[in-house]
Amino acid sequence: MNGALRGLVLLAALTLAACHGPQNILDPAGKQAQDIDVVWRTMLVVCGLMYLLVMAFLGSALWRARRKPSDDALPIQSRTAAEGVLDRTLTGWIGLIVTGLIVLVSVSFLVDRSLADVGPDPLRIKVTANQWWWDVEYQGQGPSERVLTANELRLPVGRPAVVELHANDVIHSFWVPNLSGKTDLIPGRVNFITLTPTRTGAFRGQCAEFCGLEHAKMAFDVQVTSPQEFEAWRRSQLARAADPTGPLEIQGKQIFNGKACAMCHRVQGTDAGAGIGPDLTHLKSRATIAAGTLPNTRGDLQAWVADPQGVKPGTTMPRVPLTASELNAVVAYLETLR
Amino acid sequence: MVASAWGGRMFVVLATACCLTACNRENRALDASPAETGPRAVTVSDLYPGAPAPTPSDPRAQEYEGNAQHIANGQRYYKWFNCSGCHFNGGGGIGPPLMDDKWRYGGSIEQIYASIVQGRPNGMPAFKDKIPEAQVWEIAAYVRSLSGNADKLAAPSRQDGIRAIPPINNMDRAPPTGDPTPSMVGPR
Amino acid sequence: MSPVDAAPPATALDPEREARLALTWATPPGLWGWLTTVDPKEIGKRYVATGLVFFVLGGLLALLMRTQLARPESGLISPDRYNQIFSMHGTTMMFLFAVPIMEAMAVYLVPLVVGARTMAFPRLNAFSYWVYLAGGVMIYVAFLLNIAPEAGWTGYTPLSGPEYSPGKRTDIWAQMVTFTEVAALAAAASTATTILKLRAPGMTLARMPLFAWAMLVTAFMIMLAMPAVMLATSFLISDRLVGTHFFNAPEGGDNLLYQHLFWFFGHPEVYIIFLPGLGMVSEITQTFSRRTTFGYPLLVLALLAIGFLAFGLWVHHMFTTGLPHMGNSFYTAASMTIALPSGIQIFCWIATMWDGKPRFQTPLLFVVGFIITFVLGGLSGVMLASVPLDTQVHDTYFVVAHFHYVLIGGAVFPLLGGIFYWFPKVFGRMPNETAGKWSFWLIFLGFHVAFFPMHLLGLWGMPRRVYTYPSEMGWADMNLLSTAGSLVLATGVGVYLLNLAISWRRGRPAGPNPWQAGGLEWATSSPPPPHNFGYTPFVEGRQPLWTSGPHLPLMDGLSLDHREVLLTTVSDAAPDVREGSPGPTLWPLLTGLATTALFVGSIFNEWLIVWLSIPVTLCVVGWFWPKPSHTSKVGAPERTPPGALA
Amino acid sequence: MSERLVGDLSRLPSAGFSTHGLWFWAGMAFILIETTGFALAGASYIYLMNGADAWPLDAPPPALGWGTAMTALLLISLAPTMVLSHVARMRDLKATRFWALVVGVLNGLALVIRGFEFTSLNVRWDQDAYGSITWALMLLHTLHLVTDFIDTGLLTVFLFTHQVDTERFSDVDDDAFYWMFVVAAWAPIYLLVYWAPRWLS
Repeated sequence: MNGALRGLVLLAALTLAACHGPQNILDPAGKQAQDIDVVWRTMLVVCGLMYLLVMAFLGSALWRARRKPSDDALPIQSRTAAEGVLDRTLTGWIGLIVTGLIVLVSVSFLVDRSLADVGPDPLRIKVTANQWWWDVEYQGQGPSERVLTANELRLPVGRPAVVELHANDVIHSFWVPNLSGKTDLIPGRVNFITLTPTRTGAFRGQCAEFCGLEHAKMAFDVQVTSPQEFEAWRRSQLARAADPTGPLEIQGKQIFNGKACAMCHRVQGTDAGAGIGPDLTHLKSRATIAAGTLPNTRGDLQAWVADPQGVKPGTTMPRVPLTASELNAVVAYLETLR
Repeated sequence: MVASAWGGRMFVVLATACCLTACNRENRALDASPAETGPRAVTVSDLYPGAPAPTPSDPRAQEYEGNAQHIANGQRYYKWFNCSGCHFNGGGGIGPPLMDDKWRYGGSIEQIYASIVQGRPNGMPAFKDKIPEAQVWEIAAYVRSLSGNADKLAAPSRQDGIRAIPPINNMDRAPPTGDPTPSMVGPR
Repeated sequence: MSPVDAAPPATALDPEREARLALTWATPPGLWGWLTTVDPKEIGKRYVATGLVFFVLGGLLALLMRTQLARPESGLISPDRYNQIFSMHGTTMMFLFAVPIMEAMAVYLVPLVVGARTMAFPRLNAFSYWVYLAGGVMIYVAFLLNIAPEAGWTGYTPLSGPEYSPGKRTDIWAQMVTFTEVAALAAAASTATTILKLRAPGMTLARMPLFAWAMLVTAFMIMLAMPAVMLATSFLISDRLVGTHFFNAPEGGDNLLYQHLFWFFGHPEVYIIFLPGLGMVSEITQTFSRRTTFGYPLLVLALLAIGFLAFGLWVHHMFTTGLPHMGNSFYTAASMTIALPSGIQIFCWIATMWDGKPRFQTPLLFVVGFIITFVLGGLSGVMLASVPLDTQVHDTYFVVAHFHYVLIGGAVFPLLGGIFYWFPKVFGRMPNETAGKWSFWLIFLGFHVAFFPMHLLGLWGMPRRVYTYPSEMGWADMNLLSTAGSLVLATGVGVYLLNLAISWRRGRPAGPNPWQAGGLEWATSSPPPPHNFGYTPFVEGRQPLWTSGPHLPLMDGLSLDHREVLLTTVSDAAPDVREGSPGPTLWPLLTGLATTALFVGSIFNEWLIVWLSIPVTLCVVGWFWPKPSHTSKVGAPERTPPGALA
Repeated sequence: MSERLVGDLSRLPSAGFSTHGLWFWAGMAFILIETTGFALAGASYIYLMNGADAWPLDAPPPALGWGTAMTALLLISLAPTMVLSHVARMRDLKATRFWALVVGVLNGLALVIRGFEFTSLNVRWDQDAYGSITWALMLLHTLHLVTDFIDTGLLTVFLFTHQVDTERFSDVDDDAFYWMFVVAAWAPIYLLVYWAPRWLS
């Protein structure tokens, strides 16, 4: 029992310390997550008190047992002297539970209402989940203002973003713990979630509904920046891919378009126009590749293209047979997609 | 005790039997990369329309043909690589139907593989280099299942989508007959 | 020796009479007897043993997972294998261990607890066991053949559907669920009827032991909840086998329909698992506190309230699916309401100890461990009931921690306590107390070290059902701690089972009532004779052996040479009718085999459902083929039987 | 020996009807399980219907003729069933044999009509979700028609071939009760399958 008590104290200490992390419920960086954090803290206090009361009662029962003479006389069957006290305590206990529940239900209900409130002028983003990556589309005014990216969300601080959630294959769940709770992406349904970041920084989201083989490696990055930086990023994303200039890069582009790569990927402004895998137009502007699995360095990119199945066994990207020099050229080309 | 020993032996025998039959059908080769040597056994010479199916069998055919996972992957690639653009969901359109028993270029998985890799006259493009071999084999396995020729226990039923074709695993088997009249080649 | 202990066992009265009864009710010797027995004690024993085997198998799978997760980016187990392992772990623990073993405890204990000779439908119990065994064997054979389920124990569509789960893996899972459903429903029907109709005279509803109450509510919950999952998996398997569109959105299907159906079963399932545990806790607390349970009527009401409320909460498993906010708030309130009956129960048990003279032997230790653990799990359950908070912690390790606190704390601890408590009754030998205490402390501490850190992991953002995690997430230390705890827990379970295994042969002889308990099951010898009780006990209070002192009133008149049970009225337990009870028969096994062939065959060819239903029908016909009637055997007076219309 | 014998049970009757016998409770348990099954299947139908833009999705509603004939037949069969239950409780062997035959024949007739019903549903199970759930409801009910047909048939055979005592009469009574359940379960299914697509399309 002491172990459990110590555990509770440990929990309280750890949660109050609110260790920072890119994917952490206890480190809210968005309005919604902060609201939910209020529920969490209320719960922790109310439930913690209740638990201590139960443990105190249990402790006193155990303590009384120590002082009693151990006699094996007839068991107690008639009404005992203490039963009046117990009856009254039970009534109080029921009252306490009911009060506690009313408090918790009310707090929960009020926060739930506030979560439903979107706020003015929201940014509109469409996220489509696939096995096992995230397709992201910023819906601007008309097709020319549309930004396509993958496995990364850029958000301006302070402005609500309404994310429209779709799924292409199985059920996934969209979750950025630092910003808000999670919402499922369900084939045949459209869900929405609102994110209102309150501080800049890099966060991480992850699929939270089991979705098959690589569920564990289906993450995405969230970059919360100032509105100016966000706008600059948005403009840069609208640009088409620049033509490569170096001979190696040009060769890489040819291989990319001539081999299997272009069957699935899109690089805007080139012949590669398929939408089955992530849009690669500005691949190098992202922090990670393979849905948050590897950092976006040249070495990791090379490793990923050379053998995706080695990094994410079962992923839908096949191992494309490339010679060492072809691989080198393709990666050089990908490095130009900024 | 005797009975349980007998039961144990029986169990082993049964399990082995199940294993042998289920092995290929249920195997999940996540890292699908067979020896990438090109369409070895399939030569251009015997790929005139209406050829019977004398093509020597490719060892890889066995691996793909009756395997549930490979057929399912093939179904996915069929959608992704827009095979439906010409063949529709198997019923045929610009390209020939894939659900009937007519196979102009042979209906064995090796021949279907060759058709995809090498392309065919009158519009079927060659996907050599465009689609890695393992994926071509998977598509071929799926295409073969469309005419009810795959192992019923490995074939999928419906897809998650608009119903275009009856459940594949409930289809009647349409054994490939080839098309005896070469003049029929081309869009109908 | 206390006066209670001196109560003469109702069996040791007349050796010759006892021998005649034992002959009438005996299971034939040898393999034939083993296959044909309908004695609930025989079936209950092997049912519990099989359940424990699956518990160990599920536990070994859990250890595999913990080994994989002990360090980040571990390459020990491939994702495909890992997914099968966790699906098998959940499926095993929920469908092959938790529900069946609780039913199994009921099969053994309920007739003894209510003072009956056997169960209401003994052949149905035998059938239930065979079907359950077949389902469990099937899925483990599939696991060895690499055809194990891969979509979790919940099998959500479309991941489990025809397109995303190719091959037979999910078919086998779905059909295994059907196996365990049939087994559970058969056992539940028998249990409920036994409790309602076979109680000893005088055991009115108000005098019924809390264990019987818990099993009665559980049996009804099984009958109301299990059809939902049967429907869900039937829809799923027909989508997979004959191309129906129940869960195909573009053709009018709906993936949430699966979730609704699944959780309409799945939530009550949790209570189905832990209500029997509550019954065991009540019995143990009472016996070892040397005091009648405080607040008996409240405990009964709480059981009924939980059973009722359990059917109104399923949506709280679906708070993140985007259902309307107002509806969700209703389920928040409903889910939290269940804290009230649970809180009252906890109070009553502690009050019983507080006001009694508790003896801290192993079973009561497990009850104390249960209270410490289960209350924590209950409180994290209250947290999960809140929609906003649930959207954060849903499908994270916080939830994993929560339901292990509830299920291990709320069901496995009482079960281990209960098995220890009734072990001397079943085998006539005492389990070793020192080893029992060791096993308790290892299990208790190992459990908390294994599962408490998971709360934190969840809050730190670790989703459940991941086969690995990146090292930079900072989850490694807690995962390692958790793995260490799981090893201690496993050691504890090992000590516990070893203790039982050794005590089974070498334990100190127990005598009829080693704990000086008050229930009817302690009024007969240990182990009980085939006919349970020589005379029909007559009940005068809630704890017959305590209330009636050394002289338990008895009734005579049931046939000695034919299997005969006494039916009493539902609420007052007044003697009503003597009815025949079937003897050993092969039909339950044959019907079980035919049913197995039907279920397994249907996975491979839908027409086998039609063809293989013929042997099933033949077996059922054989089962019910009229035997020489009971009336003609006992030559009872053919008066107007009760219930006949004039 | 300190035994306290407080009663003698040997004078109790050896069989009872309805709630006094065990098999009645087995039947009740089965009915409880099946009612839940029917209710949830019906709820699934309504759930899918509410989620659809049009109902039926893409098919004409089932032809009314055979389904209505089925309803009529089942309703008519209630009368002999009640008579059967009554004469069984009276332990009137001759009348029980006769009415059991009548009920059995009506049950068999229902199976024949059910065959025609399947041909007039106007939709296949693998066409869309409407077809799937319609077939599911129909199959679920057919399963009960078949089980009761086997049950009634066997009991009728026993009535003619075996010695008939109170236990057997009680079985007949329970079987009659079960048939009433099968009829009652048909009413909502008939409304859902045949009329929901008409009223709500």
